[in-house]
Amino acid sequence: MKSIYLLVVLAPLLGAAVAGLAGHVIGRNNAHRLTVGAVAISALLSLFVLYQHVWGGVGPFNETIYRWASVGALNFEVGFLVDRLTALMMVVVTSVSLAVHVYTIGYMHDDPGYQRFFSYINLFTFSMLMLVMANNFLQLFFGWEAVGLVSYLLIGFWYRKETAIVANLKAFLVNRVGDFGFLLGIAAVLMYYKSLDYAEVFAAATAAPTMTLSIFGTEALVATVGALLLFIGAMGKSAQVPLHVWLPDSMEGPTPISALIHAATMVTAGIFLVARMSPIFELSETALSVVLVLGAITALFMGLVGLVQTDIKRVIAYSTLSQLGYMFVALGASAYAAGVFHLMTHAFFKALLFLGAGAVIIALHHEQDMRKMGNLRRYLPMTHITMLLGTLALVGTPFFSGYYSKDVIIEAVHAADRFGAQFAWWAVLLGVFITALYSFRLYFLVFWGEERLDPKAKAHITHLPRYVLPVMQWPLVALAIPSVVIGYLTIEPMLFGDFFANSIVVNPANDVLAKKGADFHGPFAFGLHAAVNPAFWLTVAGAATAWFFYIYRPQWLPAINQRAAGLVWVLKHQYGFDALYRVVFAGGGRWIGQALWRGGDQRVIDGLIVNGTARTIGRVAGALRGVQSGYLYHYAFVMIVGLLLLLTLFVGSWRGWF
Amino acid sequence: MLQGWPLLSLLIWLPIVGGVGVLLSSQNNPDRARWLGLGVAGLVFALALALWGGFEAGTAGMQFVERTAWIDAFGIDYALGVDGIAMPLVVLTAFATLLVVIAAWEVVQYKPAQYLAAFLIMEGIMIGVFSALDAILFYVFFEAMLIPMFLIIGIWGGPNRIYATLKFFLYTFLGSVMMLVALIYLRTEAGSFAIADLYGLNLPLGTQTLVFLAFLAAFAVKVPMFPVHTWLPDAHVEAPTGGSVILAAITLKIGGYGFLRFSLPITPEASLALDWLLIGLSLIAVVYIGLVAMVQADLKKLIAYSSIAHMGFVTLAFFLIFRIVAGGGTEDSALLALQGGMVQMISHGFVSAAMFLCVGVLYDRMHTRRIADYGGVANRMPVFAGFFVLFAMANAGLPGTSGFVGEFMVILASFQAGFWYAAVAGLTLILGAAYSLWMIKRVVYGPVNNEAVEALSDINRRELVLLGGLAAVIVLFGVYPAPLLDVMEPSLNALLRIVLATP
Amino acid sequence: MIEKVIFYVFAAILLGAAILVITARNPVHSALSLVLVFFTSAALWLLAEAEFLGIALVLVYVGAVMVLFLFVVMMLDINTAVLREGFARYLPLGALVGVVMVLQMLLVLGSGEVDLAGLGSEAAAGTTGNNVRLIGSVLYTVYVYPFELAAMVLLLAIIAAIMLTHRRRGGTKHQNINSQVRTRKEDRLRMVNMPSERRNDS
Amino acid sequence: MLALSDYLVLSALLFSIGMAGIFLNRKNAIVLLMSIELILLAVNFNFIAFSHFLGDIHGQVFVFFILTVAAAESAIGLAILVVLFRNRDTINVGDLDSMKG
Repeated sequence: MKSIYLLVVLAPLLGAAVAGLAGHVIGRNNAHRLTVGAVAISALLSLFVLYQHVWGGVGPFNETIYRWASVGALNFEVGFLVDRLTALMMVVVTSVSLAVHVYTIGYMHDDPGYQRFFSYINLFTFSMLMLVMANNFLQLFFGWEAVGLVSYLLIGFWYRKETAIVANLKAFLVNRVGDFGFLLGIAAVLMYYKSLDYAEVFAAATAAPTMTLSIFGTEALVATVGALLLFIGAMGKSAQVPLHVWLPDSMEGPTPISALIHAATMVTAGIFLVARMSPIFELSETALSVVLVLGAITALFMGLVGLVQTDIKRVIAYSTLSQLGYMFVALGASAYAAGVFHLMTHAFFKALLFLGAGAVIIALHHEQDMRKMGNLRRYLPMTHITMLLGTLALVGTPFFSGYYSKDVIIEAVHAADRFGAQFAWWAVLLGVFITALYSFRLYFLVFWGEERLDPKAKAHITHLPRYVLPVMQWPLVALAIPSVVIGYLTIEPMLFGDFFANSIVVNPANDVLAKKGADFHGPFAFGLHAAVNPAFWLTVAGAATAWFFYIYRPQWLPAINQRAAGLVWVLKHQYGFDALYRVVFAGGGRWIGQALWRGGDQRVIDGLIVNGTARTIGRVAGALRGVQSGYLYHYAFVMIVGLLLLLTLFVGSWRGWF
Repeated sequence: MLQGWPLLSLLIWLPIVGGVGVLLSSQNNPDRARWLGLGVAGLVFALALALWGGFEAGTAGMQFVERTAWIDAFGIDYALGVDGIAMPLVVLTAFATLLVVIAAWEVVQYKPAQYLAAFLIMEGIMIGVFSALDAILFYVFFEAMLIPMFLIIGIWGGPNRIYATLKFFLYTFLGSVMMLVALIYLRTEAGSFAIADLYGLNLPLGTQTLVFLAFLAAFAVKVPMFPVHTWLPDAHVEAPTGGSVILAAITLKIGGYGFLRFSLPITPEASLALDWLLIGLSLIAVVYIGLVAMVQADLKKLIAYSSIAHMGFVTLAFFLIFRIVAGGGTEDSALLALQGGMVQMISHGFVSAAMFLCVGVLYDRMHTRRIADYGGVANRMPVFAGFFVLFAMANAGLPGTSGFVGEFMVILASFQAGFWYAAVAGLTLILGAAYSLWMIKRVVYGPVNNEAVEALSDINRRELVLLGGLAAVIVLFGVYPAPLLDVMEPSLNALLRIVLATP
Repeated sequence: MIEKVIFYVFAAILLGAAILVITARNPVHSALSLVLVFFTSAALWLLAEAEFLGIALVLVYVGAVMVLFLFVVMMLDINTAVLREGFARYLPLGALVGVVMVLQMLLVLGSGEVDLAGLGSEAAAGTTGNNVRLIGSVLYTVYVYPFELAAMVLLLAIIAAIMLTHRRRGGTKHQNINSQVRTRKEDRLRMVNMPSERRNDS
Repeated sequence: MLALSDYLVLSALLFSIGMAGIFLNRKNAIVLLMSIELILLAVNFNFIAFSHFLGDIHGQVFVFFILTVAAAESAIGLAILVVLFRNRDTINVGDLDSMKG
């Protein structure tokens, strides 16, 4: 099995290296054939691995590949830990990546940086796989930052666009703030659990659950401090509330990477981290409460912002933020399996929505503003159907995968009795209404209603280059299928079976899913159960409101906007986070830097001390020059006075005065 | 197997004689000077690799030891030897000088023979500094090193090079004179100038503090540590590309090496007593200089300040070991700190050399170092942009590059000493990324800023070899640093025994 | 008793001449009064039975130094008017220094540590008798090196004085042996190859 | 009879006259040299007086040396004066300040 794992990881790396370094040599077609082939190999092997792990009875694989470095007894390795959780993540990552690779052939068709783009998304797949398959904190951190690097390169792919290079700098720095906490978490783990290897760390953690450390003057659980620090890293990478500002801006990058990185895979790294670190998180109530509350806040408030966005990609970006909030709520409620399950389903339908949006954008010749769209179902039938399916899955219509994963989370939170669970339940419940509202708002604005197309866009959409669309349509279909059925098929084994038995540890006290499992009678029954489930009715209400305002009575919209101007303004400015960070941190940092440089280095150290001494020496020397007057009698006089002083000194000491 | 050879003397005197040879033989024939210079630098690098090859990783003691009487009257002898700490730095010196000789091929038109000779002689002297086992021999090389650098900056430097080079010389010289006083005092205590005899003197704390402060004066200026760092940006701005590379890659390391070789083992109690001062200054260096680096408008000044911040990490690592052991950390984590410091020094040698070469490439084409004059370089120089982004990332400490290894280890170890040490040190992750990538955004990315950028041509084969070689080394050490660490471990362990044994 | 009278007479003359030296308007007068000072002090020295030194003083100083002084004064036509002003400006300061000096001396002498009286008024035994032999016996035994040194000092003074003031008269031809020795063949000889003329009758 | 104190008082007065000489006419170099001669003479007086009253001949030997040195000194002083006069054609100390710092 080890060679398979190595091949899964190294194929994309090789593809990236060849496409990146020898891109121009092998030409565009070879480049995309090579890279797509590489990811295809990884995807197939991942499926094989998943098959082996679930049905083939293969146990978890935990071996080191090579010794990175060793210091005394501490050794840092690069190794793989492949169990069911990893296998699932491998399949999700590689399959979405494959869909995006195929889709990019069409999307980036006439882009000069074609090979470079393929090499980057291959490199991304490699980094994500390294992150997911890591068996120790060092390699996890390597994958963590490598993914951040590739997202930086991809957001800034069109580096001529000023907004893109601002966005990618912001993305990298905010991720780095998260990594700052993450690294401190790793340092804490190393110090108190004496190792970086997962197995040893988890063993040490469970062996000493009540170990405490003194920090900020108070005694705190090691597990809590470690978990919270690691969670800061997760917040940075998965864009939770305080560190979420970079995700909406990352829409500056090409749409495929928005789908791949900023919807399906990279942003889910945080959830994967918390799920993987479940043994540590389970030990500290406070950490789980923090995760729960922050997730709920993100889910609710970011969804709201999605209501007022006019750029199609930003709406979906805020929807991603909100769904990520859902996943963290699940994790916070100790329903790790539900979180990962939602991660999987979300990866498919969110990627589908993004790729659909990309198709619309390409069709309208790079038009992203929804106000200039409408009634596109006539021109893009295939995209329309697939995006409809994606929207239905997202809002949680029964029997679609979204319904299964989201509703389980809502009920899990409802059953959890942790601090903040009640608040989270309300937030998540309201979130369902808002999700339905903005999803269908997007759907109606883009595909229904009267046409608001520019003449140029209209001309472009009517006679599209025939080869572009098919290569983009197929991935949409490929993603639509799992968006619909995967929930139905896999809810039974994954949530209530023993799928995650060996990889996620939940202590029985707060195993919410076990309670839920009691009254779960198969996916079909759960689907029917929707009728009595409040979430379903909220979804219907949200859809109805959207239909009412955007199809039935669009003319009332300006009045509503006018009356709720205050709320709309707040939402439009994302509660002021962006401005706050820009002014306080960026501006403040620069201002302090300037002050320290001007004041500190130039005026104090250089001016006062270095050149200062030079000047004073010059002045003193100038003064002393006066003594050499050139007149003989002055010198004579000084000599005599000197003689006199010596004489008095001598006589004085002789007479005992001194 | 090479133990028999006087390899170290060869490594010292071959470049010096070679330098003089270049000086004499080809003053009016630049090509001959360049090829001869390249030959000597290449040969020395080969010998350095032989040194690495023949170096047994297992033992902590000095290897390739040579000892002959020099000035009998005062008991000073010409003693050379390298251990795990010094050997990598010697190889780094040889490698950096080879880079500089290649980098100066077409670029230096004004008196190339003297230029190359100065660097070769400086190379010999620097290798001498690292391999000297006798305190006075160390001091002689320590001072002699200033002269070639003084000339390099003074002659081939930028507009107000005189101010910069004078400041550099006086600053360093003032510091090192105090060291001479301390060395002579130690001679009276230990009876001989050999460094090994100076260890384990356990002088009373009072005198130890004085000796420590004297060494601190010399090495703090060299590192440079926070309050005495202002000479470095000026020196870098005015130095030619080659000068900057050597200044950043090697001269700063001598400060760190000095702390390891002299301050810690000879005055352990004083180091313990004053470690709060050193840690404070290092943390200030990391944060204060990080912020200052962010607002620089001159490319070289920005990289110079980033070097100070990185070296702040090194001194932090070296002086945290007492608090790590006191803070409940094991001996291994103290070793982790020392290893982190050493790796940070060596990796900074590669990364800052690469960054300065990149700035040199830009400067040779655009003759300006102001960031505002650049913008959208990637459009015209894609290959160069790739390298520059890689080196900026290494400068910000991206895993997979050598920049990360040192920082990672130091932060892990400093957590053992206390949460706040690691927290403040960790800020470098954010600040490092901030100033490196903001500079990249303004220089490399964005639309083509002006017609000068429009006219840029991508890097030629020679520059490709340079940057490619450095990129390979940086990635290699980032992905697989084990060989470097294993070589240094025994010597650092022995040093730890000496330093921690006393309190 | 008679000695005291002689001593006071000579002392008075001595002090008067000394004052005249520094206050004389004309440098020649001050030079001559200095000669008088030397004569009176020689007399006093004889009184203190230091005959050799008294005579030496007269010979050395009056004979040589004062002649030199007069020679210099005569030769250089110094306008003494300029030299006089600024006389009074420094007087108070000078007086102050003088007073402090005298105070010091009185302090030392008056302190009783040095019992001047005890030193006695009698001529001690050691210096009576043939003064020259006494000086000679000590001079050439104990003080041989200083004596040689003194000779050296004098030689040096002579050479220095000559070197400083000696001027070579312009316009005279003289050999510079040094450069003559160092000339080389090339300086003097130049080989020129000229084509040999053809005899016009061939 | 003559007492040592008489000699000492005399030499003290002579010495202070010499000092005053230096002080008072600062401009005239020649008088300066003469004042120095006076001071040296006063010193010799002391030597002679002590040698005579203490019965120790060494004092007088010293006077002998002082004489030689004084002669040499005044010779060179005058030579300098002559050279000075020849170049600057003045010996007024006030004009000679070219060595000003």
